[in-house]
Amino acid sequence: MIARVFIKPKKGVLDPQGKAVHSALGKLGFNQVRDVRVGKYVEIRLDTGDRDAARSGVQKMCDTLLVNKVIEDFTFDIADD
Amino acid sequence: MIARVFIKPKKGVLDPQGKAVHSALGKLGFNQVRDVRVGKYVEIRLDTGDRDAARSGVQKMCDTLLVNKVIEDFTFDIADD
Amino acid sequence: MTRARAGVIVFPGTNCDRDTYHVVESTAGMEVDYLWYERKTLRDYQIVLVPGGFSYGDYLRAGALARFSPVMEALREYADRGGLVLGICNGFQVLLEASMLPGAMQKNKTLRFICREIHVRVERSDTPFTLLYRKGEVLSIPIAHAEGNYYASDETLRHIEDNGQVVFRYVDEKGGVTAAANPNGSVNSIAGLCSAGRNILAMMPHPERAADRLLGSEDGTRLFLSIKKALR
Amino acid sequence: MENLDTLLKELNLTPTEYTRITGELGRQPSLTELWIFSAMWSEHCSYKSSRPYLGRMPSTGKDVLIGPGENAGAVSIGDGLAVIFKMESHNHPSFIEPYNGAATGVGGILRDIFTMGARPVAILDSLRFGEPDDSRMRYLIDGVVAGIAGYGNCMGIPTVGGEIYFDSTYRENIIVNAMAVGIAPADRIFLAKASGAGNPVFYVGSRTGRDGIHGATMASASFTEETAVLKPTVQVGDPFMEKLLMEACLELMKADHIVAIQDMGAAGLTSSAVEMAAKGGLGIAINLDRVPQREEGMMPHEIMLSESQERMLIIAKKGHEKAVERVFKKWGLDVSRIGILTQQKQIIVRANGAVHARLPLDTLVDKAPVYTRHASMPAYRAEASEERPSDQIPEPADYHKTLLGLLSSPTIGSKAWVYEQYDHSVGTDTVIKPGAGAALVRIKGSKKGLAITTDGNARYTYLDPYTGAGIAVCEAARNIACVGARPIALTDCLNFGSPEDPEVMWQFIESVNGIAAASLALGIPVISGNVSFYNETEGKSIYPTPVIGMVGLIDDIATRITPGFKDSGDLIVLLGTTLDECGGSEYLKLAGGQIPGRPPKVSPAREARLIGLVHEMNKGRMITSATDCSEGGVGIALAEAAIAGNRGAEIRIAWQFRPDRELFSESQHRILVTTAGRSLEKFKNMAHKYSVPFQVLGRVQGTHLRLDGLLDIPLEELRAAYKKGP
Ligand SMILES: Nc1ncnc2c1ncn2[C@@H]1O[C@H](COP(=O)(O)OP(=O)(O)O)[C@@H](O)[C@H]1O
Ligand SMILES: [Mg+2]
Repeated sequence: MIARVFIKPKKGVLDPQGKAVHSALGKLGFNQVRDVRVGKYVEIRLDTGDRDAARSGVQKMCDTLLVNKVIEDFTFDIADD
Repeated sequence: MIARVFIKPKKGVLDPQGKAVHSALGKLGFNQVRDVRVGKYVEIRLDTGDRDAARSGVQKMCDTLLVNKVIEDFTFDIADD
Repeated sequence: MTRARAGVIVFPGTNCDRDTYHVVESTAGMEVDYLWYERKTLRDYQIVLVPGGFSYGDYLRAGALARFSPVMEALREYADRGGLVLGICNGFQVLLEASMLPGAMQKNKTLRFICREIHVRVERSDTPFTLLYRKGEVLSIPIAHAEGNYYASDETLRHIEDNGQVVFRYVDEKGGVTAAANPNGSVNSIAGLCSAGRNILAMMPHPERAADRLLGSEDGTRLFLSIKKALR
Repeated sequence: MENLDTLLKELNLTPTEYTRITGELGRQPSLTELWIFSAMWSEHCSYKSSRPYLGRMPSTGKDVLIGPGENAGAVSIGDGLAVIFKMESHNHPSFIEPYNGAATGVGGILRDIFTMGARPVAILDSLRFGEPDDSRMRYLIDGVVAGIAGYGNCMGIPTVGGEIYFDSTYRENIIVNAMAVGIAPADRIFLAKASGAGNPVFYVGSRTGRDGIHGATMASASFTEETAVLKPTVQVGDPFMEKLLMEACLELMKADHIVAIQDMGAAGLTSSAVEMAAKGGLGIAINLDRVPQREEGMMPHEIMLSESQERMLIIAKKGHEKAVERVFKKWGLDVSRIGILTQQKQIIVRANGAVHARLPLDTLVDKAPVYTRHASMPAYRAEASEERPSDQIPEPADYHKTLLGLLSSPTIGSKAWVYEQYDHSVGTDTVIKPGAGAALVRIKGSKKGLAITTDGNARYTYLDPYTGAGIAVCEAARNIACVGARPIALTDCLNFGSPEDPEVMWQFIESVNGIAAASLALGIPVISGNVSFYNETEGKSIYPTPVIGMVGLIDDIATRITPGFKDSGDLIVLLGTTLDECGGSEYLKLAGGQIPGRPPKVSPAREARLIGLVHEMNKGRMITSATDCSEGGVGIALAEAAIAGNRGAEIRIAWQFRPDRELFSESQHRILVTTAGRSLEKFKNMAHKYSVPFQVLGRVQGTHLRLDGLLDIPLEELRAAYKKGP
């Protein structure tokens, strides 16, 4: 199984990186961009065939380590290899 | 429209972050983890209703700015707001 | 009287351990030991310092991986019992990730590492770390970090301000809080924060780098002397 | 082999070299063997074009403990300590991937230092970019600076200085040189010389991947479309791993467990294994199955040639295996016994139960080809006139504007935007921080300090390589003297185009001669160095760019000198002679953009007298500040001293020639000093004794820089221009 975790700055938390990317995109002429948020992408390859176990495992990894909930939000999905 | 870009270190390219996270997860008792890659997640909100235009726009953003193709790979998807 | 005993925690990737050790020993005249991150007890120490550096390479988030080290368990207990803890730079980040202090660090607003002399104002002189400073005094101390942009939710912020937990604030030379004098974008220009019980202090500036006239500033010296005095 | 030609091309070996290999071996080499030859015989590893000349540089001295040939050079600094340093290039990797290229450049040079048992105490970086006005160049600049910061900061070693120049010659080939300086007990320096057949060979550090497999060959070829085809996997630095590796090595070295150690740099396991065994007159047998690997299915030649970072090869003492393993395990590092030293002078490489290479070491090392390349003086140099290029520049109508223009030019302006990204205060030893001519790093536990600088003006070297290279040595020595220290040794990094181009070869030889003459005259030995050829793109080479890294010693750090004006009323004195020398100057560039003519003249003998004078005056505590005159001449030196000291000055100059030429001439061997009025007579006598011309220019005073009707600029305006940044 492979889990893909998407982490981004929480709503309301300033995102200096997103702001910088947004302005750089503007300078390059991409002017339909309304907003950019930059976060982290974590890909986890798991040795298990049990999707539910995988799901609860990844949820726990996010809760304990991967995400700092003071400033970050996350979602994840799980797919077969 | 909202584009989600997933960027990760290319195959074969050393990923010190992924390595460190992998070993930390191991120490925390998550031992079904085979591999971890850590990359970037970019969420781009676009002022357009045209999915094809959005797609080619985001592709170009990745090519010119968001992704360092010497060491990174990427994929993206596009969804309605 | 036996000399007070200080411990300096060493995580893999810590790199200000030797600087901190040196200053605590030579300036505050304490006995100092390095405390390896796998250590499980801190009973023998009167003060524990969590020094700067890049614990675990600062990978994922600064301080995120260090917080799971065995010594952190011991540190939490130690602090709960009222033991003095000083976190500097990466130490601050570790203490935040360990939720021993509220809030979180983000990348500097410039998105760059910044190494520079800056000014901070002493907001409280009634902590064990700042006894020998005057409230309102402006200190010149270097910073050196990439993730020192302190964030806390409005609610938390109100709480720590009301509680008087802000110990240092970034200011200009004259002591004014201005946007230009805030090097990294921290909310309320917060540079240093203490716990509700005042026994934990965490700060981004490096007082150990400002404790010698040769290095340009001695403004950090009294922080170590304060600790010594508090322990007497 | 059917497509031998293609393979040889890929490996950057010539058909003649191949014939030589088969001749030496008396047979055809295996694939693995051919790869090993390609690495060991590459320009980068064998110095086949440069070796005949490098010996011209003086490398001995009474304090020199280790000269060129080891991982780095070492000089005794008393108190049982040695300073160990070297500089190295990482130009091509940084052009391909600026962040990681620069980062791994720092990682590599740091390994060279701690490999020898020294704890690194300082990093410097010498950078050359194209003009910072297009987005691609900005990307390279930002990436390189961030990469150096990313690595050095994480290691906790202060980056205390360096230089950065901008010139269109580097548009397609940037220069990234890094220097590292360390301190070790003089009697515990570790070498890469193996000894003791039967001793075990350990691999420690990161795992091996397919990173930078073509590294050494790539550094030995020009950039062409084909380089892209080579597509090596880019090396990514892991400074965290290196920090652990450094602490582990230094811990291991406290006891007597090892006989030799070498980092795996260019050409990875191949060169470290071959060089260590060859230096010891022994052989080595390694089993690749025992090499920790990050990727699956790696071929023997891939493992042998990989340039994965943060790895070391250690020859341990037999019986001490456990101790070695214990230390590396403590630091969480991979450690594996991969081989053994043998009596027979061969390298034997086994994998999967088969022997993939069995090569005599002398063929790989001593019998590597050496080329006496053809050299000829380039036309531009032969035709350069002695005519003063400044004759072509009209006198500025507005000196104010000209001075500010120079002060804010990217090459002269403040580099704070660079060095504030570097942790320059970690270690609590950086007594003079970046911003002065040289940095000063104290040695805890003594009164001593090390002054460190890098210098090299490639415009001068282009116009006249011999002169330009000599100037680099003199300027470095002057920068050291200006902080109150005495130069003790130097390292160099020689960045040039293709040695197969006779004009480049001429530039190279002339530069080496220039360095040799200057260092000999100044009595400063060359203890280490690095040659980087093939800095060209599509046949166009960069300006010849030799860079000098120099270390000086100050016995009592309390006697250091800093550049800023100190006390109001101090006299401002110019030591040395100003000639009408604007060739190759920043002023000329600002005025016209052309760089014809000749560079300023060089005289190491005059430099030696100047430095001697400053040293003696400082002993008598007569100097309150010192700033060397380099790019931008006296005009800029005055402005810099005023800005640094936050003090104005009142200047009156008895012009010898047109004021702009005199103010901005880049004549060498000049230092601007200040002194209290009462010292003047003594000062004059001493200058006379050293035959150094002496000219009182004015006084430290007020908050403006005032110059005799030509200039009246408030300090804030000077500072704003200086700090503007590119
Ligand atoms: N790339 C760099 N990295 C670190 N420090 C730098 C760099 N470039 C310049 N500096 C510092 O900025 C100051 C001015 O540099 P430079 O103009 O080259 O000085 P000088 O002309 O005296 O040699 C020096 O202290 C130098 O060490
Ligand atoms: Mg210079």
